[in-house]
Amino acid sequence: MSGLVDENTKVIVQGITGHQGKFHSGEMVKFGTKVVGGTSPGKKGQSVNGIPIFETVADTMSVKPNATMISVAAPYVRDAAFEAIDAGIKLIYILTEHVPFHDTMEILYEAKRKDIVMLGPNGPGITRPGYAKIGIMPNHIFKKGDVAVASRSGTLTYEIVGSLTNAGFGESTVIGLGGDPVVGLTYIDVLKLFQEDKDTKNIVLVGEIGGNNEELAAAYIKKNITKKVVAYITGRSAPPGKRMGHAGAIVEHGTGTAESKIKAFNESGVSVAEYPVDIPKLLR
Amino acid sequence: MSGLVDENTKVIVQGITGHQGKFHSGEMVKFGTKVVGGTSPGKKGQSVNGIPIFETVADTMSVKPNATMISVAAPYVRDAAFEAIDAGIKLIYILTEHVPFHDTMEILYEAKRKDIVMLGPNGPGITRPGYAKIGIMPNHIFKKGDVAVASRSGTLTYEIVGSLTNAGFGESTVIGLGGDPVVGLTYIDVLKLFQEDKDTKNIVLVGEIGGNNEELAAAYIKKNITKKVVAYITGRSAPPGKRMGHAGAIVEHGTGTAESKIKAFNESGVSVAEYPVDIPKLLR
Amino acid sequence: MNLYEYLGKDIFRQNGIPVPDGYLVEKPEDVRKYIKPVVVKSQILLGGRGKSGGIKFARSDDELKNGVRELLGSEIRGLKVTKLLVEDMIDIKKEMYVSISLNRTERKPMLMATTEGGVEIESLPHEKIFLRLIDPLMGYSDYIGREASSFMNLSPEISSQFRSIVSNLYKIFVKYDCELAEINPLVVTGSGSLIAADAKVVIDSDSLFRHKEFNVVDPEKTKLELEAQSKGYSFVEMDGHIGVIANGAGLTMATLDALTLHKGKPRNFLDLGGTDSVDIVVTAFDLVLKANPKAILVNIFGGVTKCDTVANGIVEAKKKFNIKQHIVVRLSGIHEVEGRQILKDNGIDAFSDMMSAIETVVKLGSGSQ
Amino acid sequence: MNLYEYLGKDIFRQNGIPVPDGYLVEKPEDVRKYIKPVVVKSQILLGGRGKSGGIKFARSDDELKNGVRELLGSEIRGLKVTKLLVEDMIDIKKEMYVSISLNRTERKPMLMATTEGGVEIESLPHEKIFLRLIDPLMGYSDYIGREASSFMNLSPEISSQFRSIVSNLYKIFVKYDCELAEINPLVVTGSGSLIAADAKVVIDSDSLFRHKEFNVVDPEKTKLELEAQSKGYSFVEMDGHIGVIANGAGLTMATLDALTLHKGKPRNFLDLGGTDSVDIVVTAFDLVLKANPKAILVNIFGGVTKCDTVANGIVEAKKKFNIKQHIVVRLSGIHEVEGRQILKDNGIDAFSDMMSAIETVVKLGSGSQ
Repeated sequence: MSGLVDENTKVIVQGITGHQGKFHSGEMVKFGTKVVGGTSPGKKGQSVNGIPIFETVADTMSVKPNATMISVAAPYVRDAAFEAIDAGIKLIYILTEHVPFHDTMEILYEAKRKDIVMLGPNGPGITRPGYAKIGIMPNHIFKKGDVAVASRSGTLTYEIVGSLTNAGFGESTVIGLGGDPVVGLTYIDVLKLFQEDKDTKNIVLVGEIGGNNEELAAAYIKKNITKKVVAYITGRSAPPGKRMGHAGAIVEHGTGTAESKIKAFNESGVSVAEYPVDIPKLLR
Repeated sequence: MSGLVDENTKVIVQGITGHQGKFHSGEMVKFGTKVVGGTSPGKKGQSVNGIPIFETVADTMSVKPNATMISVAAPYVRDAAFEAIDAGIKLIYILTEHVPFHDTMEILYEAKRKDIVMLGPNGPGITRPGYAKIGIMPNHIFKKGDVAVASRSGTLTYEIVGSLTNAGFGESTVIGLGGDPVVGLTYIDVLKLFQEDKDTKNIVLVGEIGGNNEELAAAYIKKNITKKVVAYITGRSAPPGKRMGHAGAIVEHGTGTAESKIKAFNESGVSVAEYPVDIPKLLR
Repeated sequence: MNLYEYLGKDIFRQNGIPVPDGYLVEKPEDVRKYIKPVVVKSQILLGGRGKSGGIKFARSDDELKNGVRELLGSEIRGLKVTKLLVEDMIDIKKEMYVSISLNRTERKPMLMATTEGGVEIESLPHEKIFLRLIDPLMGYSDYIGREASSFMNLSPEISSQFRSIVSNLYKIFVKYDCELAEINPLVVTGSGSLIAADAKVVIDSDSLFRHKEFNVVDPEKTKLELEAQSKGYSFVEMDGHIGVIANGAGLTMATLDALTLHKGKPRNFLDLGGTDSVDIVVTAFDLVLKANPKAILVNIFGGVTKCDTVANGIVEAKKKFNIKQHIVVRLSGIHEVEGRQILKDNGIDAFSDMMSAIETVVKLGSGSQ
Repeated sequence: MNLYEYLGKDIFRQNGIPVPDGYLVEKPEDVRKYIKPVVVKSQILLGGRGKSGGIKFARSDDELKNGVRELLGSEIRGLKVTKLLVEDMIDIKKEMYVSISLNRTERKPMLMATTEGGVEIESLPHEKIFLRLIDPLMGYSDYIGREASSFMNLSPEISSQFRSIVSNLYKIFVKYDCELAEINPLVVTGSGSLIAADAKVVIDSDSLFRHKEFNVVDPEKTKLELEAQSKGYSFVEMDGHIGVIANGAGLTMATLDALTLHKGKPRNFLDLGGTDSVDIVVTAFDLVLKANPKAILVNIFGGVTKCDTVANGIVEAKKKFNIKQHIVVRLSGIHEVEGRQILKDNGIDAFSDMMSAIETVVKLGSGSQ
C-alpha cells in the first residue's frame, strides 16, 4: 500500500475550517498522520489543530504535501480537485457526498492524465494502522494486523473493522472506495495493491448493490489474487429502482443485484458472509 | 528517426478523395511509402491510386495503420484528428492550413495525453529517403544521405533540400514542423530525435520570424547536440505586426524577430546562412 | 431524477432535437381546438404506456375530448395520471433508437443506437446495437456519429440528421447532468425527416443545485420520501412493518438485509448520516412514525456519531411523540455503555450486538403489539 | 484580427463583463443628447490613443458636440478616425490589468494580471505581474482566480468581482477563438465596482468560418491586401518598389530578405501557394500590378507547382495586362527547362538560380524604368 499512503505521506485538507475539516484534521493528527497544512480562503496565516492554513493549494507547496483530503461543499469539489491536480498532488481523496457524477468523471480523467490517484468521492478515506489515516474513519476501531478491507460504505466498514478487531484480527489497510456511481479507485485497483502489499495476508471486500464492480472484482480475484478473500454484500432487500442512501446503490433494469454479486464471488471461490458479524468466522 | 517514420510505417490518408489527398497519396506510394488506406465518407469499397477507401478511421484498423495524414478542410480537422486519436493512431500529421489554433491546442493535448505524436498543421510532413514519406514534399529533390533538416516552411525547405542534393549532400530526414503559431512537434522534439538518429551527421534548422522556438532550439543545441548544426532564418525584412503568409510568421511587440533568432544561434555556435543557397557551403 | 416526457421534450426542443408540436393538459379546459390528428399521451414514468392503455389517438374533436376525459385522472399500473401531452400525430415510416447514458463499469458516457427502435433496448440482440464509449474529456465529435451511421447503414440524408441529433443529445447529456438521455423511438417519417417521438431524460439529483430549471418534485418519490429529503435524510419507503433507523447507508442496508433474512419486513430505509445531534435522531423518529411501523429498530455503530447522543435522542423522541411501539436499539462504539444505560433507565431494550437486536425486533414486530 | 474597442465591449457585455454604457458615433447626427459626463473615444487600433489626442472628455452638450466634431474624420498617427465610442465617464479609483492570451512558447493560454494597470504591460517590472499558464484541457477554474487575487492582495469584495471577470474573460477567449482578450485598464470605481474601461480582443482569423458575427473588414489590412485575401492570396504591402511573386510563405520571405540584403526594396509579399494553375499566376500579376512596382520578380521552386505552368501564366499576364515593367524570373524544379524556354521565347529574363534573379531585378528596379 506504500503506493498510496505510508510514513512519507504528507496531507493537506482543502476546506480545513469547515465542520468536517476541523474535526477530522484533528483526528488524523491524533492517529499519527502528518497533516502539513490546510486551505481556507481568507484565513491564511491562521491555524487549526496546530495545522497552518494557506490561501491556495499552490501556497501549500511550501510544506510539500503529496496527498489531499477535499472537504468542501459539493458544488466546489470540482474546483478544489482541479486545484490539487494542477498543483501535482499525487493522491486526491474526496470526502464530500453528493458530487455530481459528471464532475467526478472529469476529475477522474484529468487525474489519470497526470498520473494522480483519486479516491472517493463519498467515502471514508484510507487508513493504514501504524502509518497514517486520511479520512474520517474512527481511530479507536483499528489494530495493526494483516487484514485489508475495501468497501463502498462508511459505517458498515467500521462495523466490520470493529468486529475484526474484537475477534482478535488486525488491519493492514482499510479503504473506503465511496458510495457514488463513479469513484476513483475501484476494487480491482486496490486488489492489485493488496496482493503486492507485504503487510496483507487476508482481504475483505464489502460490496453493495449497483453497478458491476463486485462482479469484475470476483473475476479478477479468480485470475490474480492468491491471498485469502472473503466478502460481504449488502442491499439484498433493496427495492429495485430505489437509491439506498448511496447514489450508487441502486438496482436498475435488473442489473447490479446483490444476488448477481454473491453468485460471482461464490463462483470465484470467495466466501460471502450472510451478516457483517460473520466475516471474522470466514477468515479463520 | 525510427520513432516517427520507418519501414514499418503504415499510413492512411484522411480525406483521400480530395484534391490534395488524391495527388499526394499517389506520390507517397511512388516514394515507397506503405499507404494502406484512406477515408472518405460515402465512398467505402472504392479505391484511389490502388489504395482502399474506408468509411471511418475505426474501419481502417483492419489494415493496421500506425500513422495518418489528415487532409480535410480546416473546419473538419479537429474531428478528423480526434477520430485518429481515439483510434489510437500513433503519428498524426496534419497537412491542412488555416486550422484555428484553439483546435490545434486541443488536438495537441489530447494527443499528448494518449502518447500520440502530432506533426503540423500547415507543414509539408516528414520524408525519410529510403524509408517513407508522409506528406507533400516533392519526391525528386531527395537523395539519401546524412543531413537532417527541420523547418517551419514548405517550399523554402524544398529549395534548401534541392540545394543540398545538388551540392552532393543527401538527406537522412526532412521534417516540416508547420507554419502555424501552435504546432505539434517543435525544434527541440526533433533535435532530440536527430541527435539519437544514427543516419544523421549534420543538422539544418530553417527558422522564421514569430515566437521563440528558434531561440529555445539554440539554447538546447548548446547544451545537448554534438552533431554539426547550421541554420537559416527568414523574415528579416518583414514589417512588424504583419503575418507573412504563415499564421505564425509575425513579429509582435518586438518579439519573434529574425535578429533575435540569428543572435541566439550565433551565440550557441550555430552558423546562420545569409541566403538559402549558402547552406551547403556552411556544411562543408 | 426521471423527467416526464413533456419536460424531456422541452429540453430537446431548446437544444435542436426535433420533436412533434404539442401542449400539456392538466385539466379538461386545457384542451385546444382540434385541428389535425393528435396523440394523447399520459405523462407517467413507466415503460409500455401504450400497451397499458395510456395513449389514445384522436382524429376528431370528439376523439380528442374523449381521450383526454378517459385518461386524465385514470390510474395506470398503480400510477395516477395527472398530466397529458397532446401532440401532433407523426407519420411513422421507421422507428430507431438512440441514447447517451453513463456506463458505470467503464466510468464513461456511452452511445447506444439501433435502427430497431420502439421496443425495449434490452430486448434486442446485442449485434443489432451500435454501442460506443465516449472519452469524457474528448466528448462527442462527428466521427462517432459517422461510425454509428455506418454501422446502422443509414442513407446520407438520414445520417446527417441523425448525427446532428446525436451531437445535440450528447450536449444535453453534459449540459443537464444526465444519467440518461434517450430517444425511443426516434422516428423516420414518411417524408424522410427524423423526429423524437418520445423523450426519456434522467437527471443526476446531485446536480440539481446548478439546474434550478428542474426545481420540480421528483415524481417517483412518495410524499414521505419527499418530506424526508427536504429535511436532509436518505429515506426509502418499503412495504414491511418494522421501522428502521441506522447510521450510514451501508449499515442501514445491512440492517434491512439482516431483518429480511430473519423473515422480518422492514417498513423503511433511513440513514441518520454521520452527524452527532439529538435533534437529528428526534426528527428521524418523526419520519419513521409517519410510516406507522409496528416496531422500530435503531442500529448504531458509533464512529463519529456518539451512542449517548443517539440514546438521548431516542428518549426525547419517545416522550415527544408518545411512542407506543416497541423500540429495539443496538448501540456499539463510542460511548456505548453510557448510551445503553440511558435507554435502560427509560425502559428501552438496548443491545450491543446487531444480531440480538434484529432477532428481538422481528419477534416483537411480528407479534402482539 | 484585432477588433475595435466597441466590438470588444459588445462581446464583454454579452458575456458578463461589466463595461460602461455607451454608443457608437459614425456621423455627427449619431450623437445623443448630453445627460451626464461622457468620454469620446476614437476607434482606432493603436496603443496610446489618449496621449495622441484621440480621446476627449465632455462635461456638457457643447463639449460633447465639439469633441465629436474634432475627432470624427481626424487623423491620428496616420490612421483616419471614422468611428467614435461615446461612453459614460467612470469614477476611477484604481486601474488594474488582466488578459488571457496564447503563450506560443508553452502552447497554452496564459493569464496575466496586475494591480498596476493603465500602462503598457511590457513596461511593468516582471515581479508586479501575476502570470499563469492554463492547461487547455482543464481550462479556467476559480482556484486560478484565487491564486491571482492572493498575489494581487485583493480585498474579498474586489476579488469576487475580479474572479467573475477573469472567468468570463477565459470563456470569451475560448468561445471567440481569441489570440488575446485584454482589459486595460480594469477600473476599480469610487464605489468599489470593477468595470472594463477598455477592451482589446484579437480573434484568430483562421477561426472566422465559425464566427459569422465578426463578418467585418479587418481594419488593419490595406485595400489591396483585402482584395488579395478575398481572392485567396497571402499578400502584404510593403514600402519598396520591386513587386514579388513567389511560391510558399517561407520562400517568399526568403526572397524579400535576399532583395533587402541586396539593397532592393520589395513592394509586396505575395505567396502563390502550392496550386498548379495558369489563372492563379495571372491573378497574382493583376494584384502586384495594382501596387505599381518598378520591376517584378517571380521566384519559383517547382515542387508541386510546375515551372512551365508558371511560365505560361507569366506570358499570359504580360500580354493581358500589357506589362511594361521588367519581369525577372527564377524557375527551378519540375519542368524548369521547359519553363525557361517559354519565357525566353517571350523576351523575359529567366534564371535557374535565385541569386542571379535577385541581383538582376535589383539592378533593373533601381535603374531607369
